[in-house]
Amino acid sequence: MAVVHLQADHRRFTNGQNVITVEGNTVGALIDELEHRYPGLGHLLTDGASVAINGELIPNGIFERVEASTEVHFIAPIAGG
Amino acid sequence: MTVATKPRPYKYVGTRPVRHDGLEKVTGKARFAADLNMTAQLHGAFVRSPHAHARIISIDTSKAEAMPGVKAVVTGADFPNLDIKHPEFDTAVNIMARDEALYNGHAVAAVAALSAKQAKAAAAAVEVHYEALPAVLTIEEALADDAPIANFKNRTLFTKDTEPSNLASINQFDRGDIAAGFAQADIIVEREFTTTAVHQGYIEPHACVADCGQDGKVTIWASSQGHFAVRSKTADSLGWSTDRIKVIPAEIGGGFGGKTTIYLEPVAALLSQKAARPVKLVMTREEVLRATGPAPATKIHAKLGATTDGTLTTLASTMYFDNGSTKGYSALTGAMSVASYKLPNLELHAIGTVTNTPRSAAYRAPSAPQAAFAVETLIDEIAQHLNLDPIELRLKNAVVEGDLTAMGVPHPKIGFVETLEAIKNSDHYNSPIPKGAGRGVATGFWFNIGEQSSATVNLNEDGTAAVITGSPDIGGSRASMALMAAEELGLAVDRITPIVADTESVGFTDITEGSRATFATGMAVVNACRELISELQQRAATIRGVDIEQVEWVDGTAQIEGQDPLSIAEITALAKKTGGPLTATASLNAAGAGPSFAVHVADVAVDEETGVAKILRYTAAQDAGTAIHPSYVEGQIQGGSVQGIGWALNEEYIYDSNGEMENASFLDYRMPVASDLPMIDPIIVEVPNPSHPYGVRGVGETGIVPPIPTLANAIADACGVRMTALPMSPPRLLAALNQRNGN
Amino acid sequence: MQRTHVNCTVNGDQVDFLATDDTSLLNALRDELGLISVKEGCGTGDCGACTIVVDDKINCACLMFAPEAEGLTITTVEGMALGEQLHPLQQTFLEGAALQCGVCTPGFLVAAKALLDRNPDPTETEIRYALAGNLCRCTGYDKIIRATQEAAVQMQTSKQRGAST
Amino acid sequence: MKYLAPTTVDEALEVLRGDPTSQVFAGATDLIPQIRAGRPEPAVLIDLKRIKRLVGLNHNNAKWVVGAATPTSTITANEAFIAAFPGLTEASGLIGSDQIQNRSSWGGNLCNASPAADSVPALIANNAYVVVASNSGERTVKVADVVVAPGRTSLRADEFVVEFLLDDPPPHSADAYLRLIPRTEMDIAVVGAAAAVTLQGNQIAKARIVLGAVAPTFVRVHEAEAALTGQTINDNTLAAVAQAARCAANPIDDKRGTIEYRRQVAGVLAKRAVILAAQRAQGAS
Repeated sequence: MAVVHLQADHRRFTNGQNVITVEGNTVGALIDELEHRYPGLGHLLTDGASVAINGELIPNGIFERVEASTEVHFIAPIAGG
Repeated sequence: MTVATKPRPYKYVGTRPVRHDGLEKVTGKARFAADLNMTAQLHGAFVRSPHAHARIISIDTSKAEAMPGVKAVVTGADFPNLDIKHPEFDTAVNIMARDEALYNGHAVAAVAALSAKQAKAAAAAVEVHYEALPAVLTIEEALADDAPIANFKNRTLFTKDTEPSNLASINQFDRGDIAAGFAQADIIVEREFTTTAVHQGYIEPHACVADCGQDGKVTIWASSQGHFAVRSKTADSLGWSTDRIKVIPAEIGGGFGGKTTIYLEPVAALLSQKAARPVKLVMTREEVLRATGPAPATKIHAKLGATTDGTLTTLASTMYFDNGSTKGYSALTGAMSVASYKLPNLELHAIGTVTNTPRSAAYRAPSAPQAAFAVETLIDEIAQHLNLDPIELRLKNAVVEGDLTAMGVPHPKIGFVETLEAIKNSDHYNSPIPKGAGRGVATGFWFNIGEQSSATVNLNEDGTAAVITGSPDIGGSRASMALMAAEELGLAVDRITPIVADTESVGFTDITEGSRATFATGMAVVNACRELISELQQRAATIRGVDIEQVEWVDGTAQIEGQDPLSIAEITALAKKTGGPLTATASLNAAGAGPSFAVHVADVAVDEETGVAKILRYTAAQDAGTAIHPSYVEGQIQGGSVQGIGWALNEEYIYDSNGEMENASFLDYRMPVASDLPMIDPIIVEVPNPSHPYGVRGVGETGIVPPIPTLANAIADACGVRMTALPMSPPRLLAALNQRNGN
Repeated sequence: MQRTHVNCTVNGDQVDFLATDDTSLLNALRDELGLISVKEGCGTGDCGACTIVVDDKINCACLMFAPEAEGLTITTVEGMALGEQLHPLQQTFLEGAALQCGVCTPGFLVAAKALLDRNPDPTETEIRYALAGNLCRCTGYDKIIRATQEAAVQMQTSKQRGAST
Repeated sequence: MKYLAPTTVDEALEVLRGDPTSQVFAGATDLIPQIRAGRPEPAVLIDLKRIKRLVGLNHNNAKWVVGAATPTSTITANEAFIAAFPGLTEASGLIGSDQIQNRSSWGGNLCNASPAADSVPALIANNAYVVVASNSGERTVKVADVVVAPGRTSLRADEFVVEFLLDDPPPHSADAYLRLIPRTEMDIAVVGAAAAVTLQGNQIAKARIVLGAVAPTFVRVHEAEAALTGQTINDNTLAAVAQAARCAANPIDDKRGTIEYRRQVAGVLAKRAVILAAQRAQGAS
């Protein structure tokens, strides 16, 4: 269980909701659950997003453990030059 | 000048030793990719599309193959067709066109011959039958209702669309309520900004040598920002397994993001395989400009509201970034880079377009300078209207730890306020503005990234050390690695040799990009050193016959109470008898990259009769976290500033109506020369990044973000015209002055 | 293809090579004599990365045909140090961090030396104009200008010291 | 391609006679980039720099004879020349970087026939002539009559420029050359303006004003000269000069500048060049 923050881009999948409480013990499980509830969203979160947990960008997010109070942000990928 | 939040506790970190690779570079011995030659080497040349958009009906290579000295010819047919969803699909297509040429200059075939001249002649003899297709060259043309499709393989990112379109990506970021925010504002400014494509302008053209053996394995010598990425992208483009490719990093002659992708290596590998001889490919400057990644052209509409006390309430912006021939993230990162102010209400639309121009590539803080041009100009106008000091206005709204970025994540510990104050307190900002000139201020921000890095530290028998990483050194990072290792081990920096190793001699390491090398690879070096120190303590315990708990590591020596300390050299001398060689390796996927903020101030004089803007004085402050080697931190700040100055004043891509670049030379693609500039005074601000052992933030990118609005704001102050189109070249500036004068 | 036998003096050595007539001197120096410090950044004389000294004057090697070198005296950065003793400019470039990627460095050193040989005490503006034919994209020129100023001071000082002893 | 380096004018002419598609060159600073850009390669390259007569400056009997292949850096280092022709010195010194200056020559700058050549407006303003050699002998031509169109000269295929002739300027005379480029160096003129004036007291007795880069060839601005002659330098005459220069300009839009810009700046630079030349003439003997 965690509090997931989605970007505006993701909201077209979630009927406009941008903060969603989701079941799951890892970020990967959250994505699976979101895909189950909102088909198509999971793909976007896996391939086209970075993950921040409680405000810190986590490079390899999917195996990261989450708890009920964990704030998970899915944000756009960042690169550099 | 350095402004630190607290005194520096380090012995080596923060000093300015001569870089380890410097001697080779001042004596002319350093080997860049074009400097390497193999026995029996062939030279390659490309055939490039003369059309901005065309269907390739057929390619006849028979005449070329029959020409003297020609040993191999390749076309798109020799490369595998990747699935359209493959992450490197666009890279592969850009390297060699298949059925569709996407821009003037797109490679359609390549030749290898005994001499470069023979290769060039043979390339000219390759017969390509094109069917010219309608092309789109600008953002406006791409967006037009009846626009032709620029790239039939393009699908819009972040949508469910499956049909080809001229949109590369569509994103939106928002928070608060912009309608309410604007209603609350006492002053609203709104403008449209345009910028043209600009090139990274590295002085070394792309080059590589590939040598494919009879076993099908290829060794590639490449100048790149990341040789592991060269390996993976080459493997993907060719459909080869990774173990068939070894990439040896040559010295790299500048990259600035432009050498994070590849253009030559798979072609060289395939030519080498066909010819069974090493093949060298070197681009001409014209090819570099016509066929390698520029930074995107943009069109940005922005609207900013504030209350009379200078509180920014609302920003609404629609940003179009042109990706060139294939999709990319440019619009997204541009929009996300608007993150320096609290701004309770925000709505950003970020739209990438696809056109028949060269595929854009990353360029130092990719897409942030264009976005900053818009937002920092509007902030300046608000300060001007409200008669507020531009620094004070920014201080009032500056983000601090916990405030949200544009994408909604809270900022970690950052040094924006400290950087603003550094300029506010600077001699430059407190000096009178020279008569007849204007002064401009602007800020910039870049996220910085972590990613994967590896490092191995070997202690030699005599106690000297080799620090081996996989991060190509483009601005002095080897010296930084050695400094951090010196600090950890307590070993003089000149007893440490930093090495950039090939893809088979060090663990996987991501590209030197996103200001990450000193941060992430530095962290790997520190971790390896710390592991090595535990081992040294263990060896010292063995030598002295005590428990490891009794051994402390202090200032490069093992200290045991009541005994003489043991130096590293004394321990390594006995390595054979205490367990063998002393070496340690660390790999990581670094978290906790710290954003870096910059604030620039410039004094500019404008010749109102000719529209020539001259920079009289320039000062650039930036938060480095901790400056490991301050000289090279200053160098990054100064270099970024001048690239931004070039972008602001004179650099631009000029296409004719057929999409051919008209100014594909250093004569007409006008990068700044020494006489165009004053000294660039750097101020290093140090607000350490708590997520790095030495507080490093990464400094490579942010410096290019503020110059454009800094100069635009200075020009506005000097002569009252708001420049909203780049470059602010003499013809554009004079036209604006004429308009001001009512002519 | 016409080839010419070219005899010239390069970095103090009498050398000879065969060059196809339309080969640039840049290519001949690199390919025939192995002088890899002479870099091709543009091939059109606009970046100065191939700056060399030809009979006491700086030229872009890319703008010369190789046979033109017949009988001439050429110096590249490979010939700038005296044995192990770096030229003061090489030393101040190193110490002043006046290079980042280093690909333009040989051209800058050759051009800066030519300036100081002709004008031992140049102003900042004179240095900037003298080096305007050399592009650097990494440094913003600041540290290059400062390193050149510093070398000028050092060379003046050591000359005075030499004169007084 | 074949490279030849004759040591006399006659030898060079002989090669030219044998193959009129041969290309004479001095610095090759334009030729090599043009060949790289795809211009047809000449069969024979004739290097003129080994011909003694073509390299060097001579000042005798109030006349200057300057070899067509003399590096511009040699010209701009000659103290007597600088004193006599400060504007022509400026113009010659603007042709590229120091590296280019050691190769570029008046002969090359003129025969490349670009309307943006820096030295040519100043040469025309100083009423320079060239000596042209051919197999039928030598002839003297006004520099102003050499360039007939972009990339095209009035010289025949078997001719080449041997030397430039300039008279010492009359007393109370001076010249100036100004150009506009977006950078401070390493650019081709977007607009160039040369002025040579002779003063009589406070009045302009004679003026020559020539523009570069604003028309297919160099433009002598007779109206501006007329507006100055017999007048003092004042706001009215300067405004007339600027107006005449704007009208005389017939520029194109290209990657280096717009029509509007070139026209307007032609006026500005013509005016400034006149001011500078007059100031110098006041100080001149």
